[in-house]
Amino acid sequence: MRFAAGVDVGSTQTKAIIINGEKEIVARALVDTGANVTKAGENGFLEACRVANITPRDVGFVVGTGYGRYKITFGNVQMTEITCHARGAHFIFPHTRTVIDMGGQDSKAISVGHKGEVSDFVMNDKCAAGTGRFLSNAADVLGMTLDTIGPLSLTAKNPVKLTTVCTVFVEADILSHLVQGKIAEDILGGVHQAIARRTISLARRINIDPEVTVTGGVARNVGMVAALEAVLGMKLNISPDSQFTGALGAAIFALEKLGDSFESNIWREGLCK
Amino acid sequence: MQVVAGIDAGSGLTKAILINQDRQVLGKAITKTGAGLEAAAAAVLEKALEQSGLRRGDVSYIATTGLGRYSIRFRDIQITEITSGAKGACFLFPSTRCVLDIGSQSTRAVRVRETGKVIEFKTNDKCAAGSGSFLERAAKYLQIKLEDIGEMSLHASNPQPISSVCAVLAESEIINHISAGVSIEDMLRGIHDSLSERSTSLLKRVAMEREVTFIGGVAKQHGMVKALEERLQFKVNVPDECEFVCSLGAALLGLQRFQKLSEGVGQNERDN
Amino acid sequence: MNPDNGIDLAGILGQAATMAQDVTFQSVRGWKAQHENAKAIGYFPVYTPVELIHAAGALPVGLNGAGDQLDIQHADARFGSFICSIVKTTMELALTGHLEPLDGMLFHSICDSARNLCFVYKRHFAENLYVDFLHLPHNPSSVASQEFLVSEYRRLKKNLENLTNRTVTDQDIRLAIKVYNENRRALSDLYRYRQEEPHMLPTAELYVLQRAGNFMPVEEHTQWLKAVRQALPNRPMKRRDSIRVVVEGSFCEQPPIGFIKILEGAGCYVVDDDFLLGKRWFTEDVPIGDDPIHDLAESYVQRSVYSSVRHDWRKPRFLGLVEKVKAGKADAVVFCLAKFCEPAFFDYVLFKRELEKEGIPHLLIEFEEKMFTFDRARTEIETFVESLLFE
Amino acid sequence: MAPAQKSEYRGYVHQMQKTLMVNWYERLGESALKGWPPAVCLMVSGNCIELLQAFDVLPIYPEVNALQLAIRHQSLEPIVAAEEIGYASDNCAYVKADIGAYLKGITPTGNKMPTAALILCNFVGCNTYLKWFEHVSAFTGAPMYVLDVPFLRYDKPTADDITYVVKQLKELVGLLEGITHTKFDYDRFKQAVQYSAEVESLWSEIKHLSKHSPSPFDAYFDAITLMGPLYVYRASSVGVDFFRAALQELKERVANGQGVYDEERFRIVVEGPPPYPHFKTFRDMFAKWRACTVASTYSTVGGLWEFGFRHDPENPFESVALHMIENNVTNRNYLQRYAQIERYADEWKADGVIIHFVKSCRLFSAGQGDMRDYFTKVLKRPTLYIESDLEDPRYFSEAQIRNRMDAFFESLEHQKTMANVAGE
Ligand SMILES: Nc1ncnc2c1ncn2[C@@H]1O[C@H](COP(=O)(O)OP(=O)(O)O)[C@@H](O)[C@H]1O
Ligand SMILES: Nc1ncnc2c1ncn2[C@@H]1O[C@H](COP(=O)(O)OP(=O)(O)O)[C@@H](O)[C@H]1O
Ligand code: SF4
Ligand code: SF4
Ligand code: SF4
Repeated sequence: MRFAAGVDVGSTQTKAIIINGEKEIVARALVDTGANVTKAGENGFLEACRVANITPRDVGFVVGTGYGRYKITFGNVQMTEITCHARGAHFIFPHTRTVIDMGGQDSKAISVGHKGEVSDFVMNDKCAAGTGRFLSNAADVLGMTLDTIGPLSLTAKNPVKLTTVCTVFVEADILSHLVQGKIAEDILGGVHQAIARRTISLARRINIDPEVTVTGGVARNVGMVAALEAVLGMKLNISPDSQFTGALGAAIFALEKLGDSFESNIWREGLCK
Repeated sequence: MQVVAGIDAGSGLTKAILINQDRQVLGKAITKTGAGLEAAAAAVLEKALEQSGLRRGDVSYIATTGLGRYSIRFRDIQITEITSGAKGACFLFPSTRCVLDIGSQSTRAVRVRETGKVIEFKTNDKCAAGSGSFLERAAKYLQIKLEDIGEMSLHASNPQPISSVCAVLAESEIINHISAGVSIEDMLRGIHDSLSERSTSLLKRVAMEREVTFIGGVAKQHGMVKALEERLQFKVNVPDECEFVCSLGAALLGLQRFQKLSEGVGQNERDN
Repeated sequence: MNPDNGIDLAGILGQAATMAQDVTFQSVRGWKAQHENAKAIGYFPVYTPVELIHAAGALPVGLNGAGDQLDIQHADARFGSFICSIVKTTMELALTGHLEPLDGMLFHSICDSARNLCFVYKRHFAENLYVDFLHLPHNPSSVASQEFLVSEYRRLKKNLENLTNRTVTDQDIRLAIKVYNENRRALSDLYRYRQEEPHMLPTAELYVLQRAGNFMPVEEHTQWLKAVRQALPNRPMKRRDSIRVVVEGSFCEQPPIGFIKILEGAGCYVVDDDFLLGKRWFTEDVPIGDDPIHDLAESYVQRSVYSSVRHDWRKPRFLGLVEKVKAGKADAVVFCLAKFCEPAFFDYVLFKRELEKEGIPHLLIEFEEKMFTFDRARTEIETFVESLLFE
Repeated sequence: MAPAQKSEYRGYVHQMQKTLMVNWYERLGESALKGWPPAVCLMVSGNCIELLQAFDVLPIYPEVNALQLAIRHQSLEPIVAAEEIGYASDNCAYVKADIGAYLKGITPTGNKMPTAALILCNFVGCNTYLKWFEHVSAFTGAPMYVLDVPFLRYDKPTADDITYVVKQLKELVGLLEGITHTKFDYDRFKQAVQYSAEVESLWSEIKHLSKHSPSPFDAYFDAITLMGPLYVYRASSVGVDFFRAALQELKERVANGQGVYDEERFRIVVEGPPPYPHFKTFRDMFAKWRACTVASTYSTVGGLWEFGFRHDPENPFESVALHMIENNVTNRNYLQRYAQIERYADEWKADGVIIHFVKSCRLFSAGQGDMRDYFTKVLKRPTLYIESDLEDPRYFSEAQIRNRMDAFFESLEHQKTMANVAGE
């Protein structure tokens, strides 16, 4: 069998995907990136190998992507997550023309061509305002988990207005809403709306042509998806593998680079115990 | 006896202090703010009264300060935490000319007169960078206890500066440092160094004069105090119980006001 | 709208408050419905020769951003980080079709952001909107600058004539100068009154009253102002323990009304300000002579109020500020600067230096037109007031 | 990933440039010591060096000083010093660096700088200049003259615009006579204008050389090196000699098929000033992809000559006025800037446009989002938008910018490959 892998070392979580020669996903792995980026990449990759029940040496080509891609020592090639997300999204939803990626520390919007190539993109700059981290902070302040805030936000009746989308200051903002007796649903409704608006306002810098696919970890949040759909006024593609989109794109590139050969030209002995 | 209460209703903690006409502290208490600002204030006042063996009826005047100062309806006057912090700091260290207050959300530099009256002040409000929550996140991220930060930072051998202006993005920098093998001590000291750099520049913007008194929760961290002193190249004053500085200041100002009022000066009508 | 003698002060103020921030421009629509084929010309702050617009039979409409009435959703993509809010909201208003009642839009050489906005406007809207840029001279010491401004005004006049399809006579302009002189005088009256009796006329009220004038015929606005002035002394108002301050730096982007209220609530009497400066930019009446365009140009060069976007190196602006403080018997200056307003923030440095030389206390507060919570601002203003009140 | 390429060529031109700039700073140092010749502070954009040259007055360009500080990683200290006396973190950092350096006595060479005999604020588009020079005047006590140049609000300047500027130029002549105690020599002025015209022809020819592939020089990074002499020496024979030599050298490179990169992979147009504090890092990001800048708007702040404008010795005052009003990028309106970039992209055969948003500079950056919109959506040009600053080192986020640059070039590469596939 031919195998290729994509490893996406994100700021928050590391994702690894292994596909076979038929471009079928044979393994996924999700680990927290934590403090050691190099280790995170390795762990993700090894975990995926374990799931696929193969050894690292069976993987012919590895493309590293994501914010920590330069720290991937065992990868053959590195590519930016922008290119990989476009490719991955196009693979899952071939009619994708726009990708909105919402990750832990940044969000981006990508215009995708008919073959999955990037024709234009924008990213938020320098400020973690309104990103996935913002959501986790909001969840923390309210004493909830990431899994629950999305669904709960859907039940908001009178979403609050937020003063700031600064990921740090939002804590105070939420607290002051709590103090004023606002209920968690409405606060969360406000939080999701604020991020959706901000993200779409960023995305408007490129052409938002349908179909629009949302990728990244935040796409797992149903509240966020609903809020985005409300602001945009259109349906969005969401895959259960949304968070793996970048890794998947990388894996597809890896398979292409691997061509017809099977074996890695990089010695991954260090990873095989 | 005249008893004046100062209550500091902060976002995290609510503190109360009681003083008499000779500015002696009769009692103090602290509690978690929780959701009800006013309830917390009432509770903490009760606690302080209990401690000093007094009853509510003994209190002649109540001054509130802090974020929730307006929410406490049983107050007589409200004062901002900047004014009360300066007053408190000057009471504890009468030669204070500048007060540096680093709390969880903001950093403030205040220049004061001998009396504790504020002459000029500056707050950082652009970004959460350079304030206590930055440290809280760092602690969380590095999986260490907040209380240990100060001590650990003292043991740095080769501090690594943090350049990012954003508390969140600084985490990525922290990660980079860690994966480059930088020790946690060096990193913490690096954070303290960057914080003291920012604070120094804030102090300079109010035309810094000595002595400087350092208050706010971050002043509890010895490493921060040391970093600050190294940058300023002189010693700073740090009160033992920095959490009570604002409530003390409020009580002192309340006392002043109360005595004035008893002399028949007009009511200050700024509230609504 | 015509107030009779039984002046309904509350009614006028209420109406003004509604109009002040109406981004749907109801009153402009109403005016256009009543005046067949008449045009409405919008203008960006600060120094617009509204007299010329009026003389052309058009309604000058002052655009001071959209306040907190509009969520910026499209303009961010055109004007990104580090650009002040008014530029974005002015863009947003146009992109979202709010400016449909307007037939033209004027910009001037006040700052780089506003200038570039003018040309971005041209790219997007020039098809249905007359967009023009006036270069106001920065070198008033040169005799050439007045001549130049005359030529610039003549050019504008011609463009307006084309747009409105009528000839503007000198007599039209003289009449316009006259009605605007009256309006300015009525406004100055209120300013003077507030300076003397600040507790009788809260600034938030004066502000909306002024701002409503952006959207109505100047003659009617003057009547409002006069009626209000007449009614004021009879109000039951209480004196408060506040300090007297001059507000500086809000000449272009405007703070939210809530912010102005906070300023007063936290213990300040505003005795002079530069809110909506465009309404009061001549220090005296414009003379009415043989060549009215020349009179207007000369007034700009010789008799206009200083601001951070007007350059006259014959007299530094910081001296102007000190004069203002002294004339208003103010205790302090509160700088209310719009976030990212480059001209205002630069001037702050020299203002501050001069105020410190003079021993005048001052405070800097940053605002954004779209902000809606004021806790921080309130704390800072209160602290400042406390620093002046407590000894 | 392709190994990073060495990008800079270091020719005779560079040495000569260095000597010229050192000489200039030495003359400034001398002026500071002896009080003679008098120096006048003015802005690079649309400068009227011809008039100063006619009086033998030395130009001080505060921007050049500021950028020198930034390139040498010395800009942060003065910036912080300026912020401490009240400048806002968002104010143009050029100004802060310059004022801060003055307050702290820092100069780019360590030599003393002369106090300007006149602060000549040639207002050419940038409103910040007015503030800047007002501040310099307030801090140093030097007298100021604002030479107000009407913004180019239509395609062409009006007759009134030109009259206005010419009148002020003549007032300026009077001021310069006062400073130098010499009578204005019209013939010397004409001669200076004549030199400028020659330099401009040479410079323009140089700029057209980058139409070659591979381009013999980088029209952003290398062009900046050549810009110093363009401002300081344009109106003199020294300038003519320098640009003649530069043209010669670059022509030889073209003849030998030498480019910035052996194998030029991408041709780029850059809009906006460079991040001087991270100049090298930024250049390396281009080099990694062997991307050569073939044209840039920043290289036209001093003057826009590649489309034909020359100073005219027969009408010296009018042509100086025309230069100031119409022929430098800072006084041209935004839509004209769009057209300029598009013309570059088209005639210089670029693969894409990179817009460098500079936080300090509203003149360049206010509206660059719209520019981006126009290029990507209307013209369908691959366009990258990145943000940092030209003077303040704190606003350069290396990882983020690198990421965007890489993604941009990845997509360009992809598009090129596919175009090739389609073409085959
Ligand atoms: N189960 C979940 N429900 C909702 N959101 C989630 C969930 N898991 C992760 N997220 C969000 O996804 C983010 C991480 O997204 P990811 O695309 O992996 O980011 P990065 O690539 O920057 O690490 C987290 O910050 C979190 O907000
Ligand atoms: N025991 C402690 N040890 C070290 N640091 C502390 C401790 N307690 C609080 N801090 C620091 O002080 C900050 C809170 O300061 P505080 O003045 O109480 O803030 P505020 O009044 O704004 O709520 C925290 O963010 C943390 O960084
Ligand atoms: S601290 Fe907040 S506002 Fe500042 S950069 Fe970070 S997220 Fe943005
Ligand atoms: S607020 Fe300031 S920066 Fe913004 S347009 Fe007005 S003058 Fe220019
Ligand atoms: S704003 Fe731009 S053009 Fe003006 S001085 Fe600053 S960097 Fe130069």
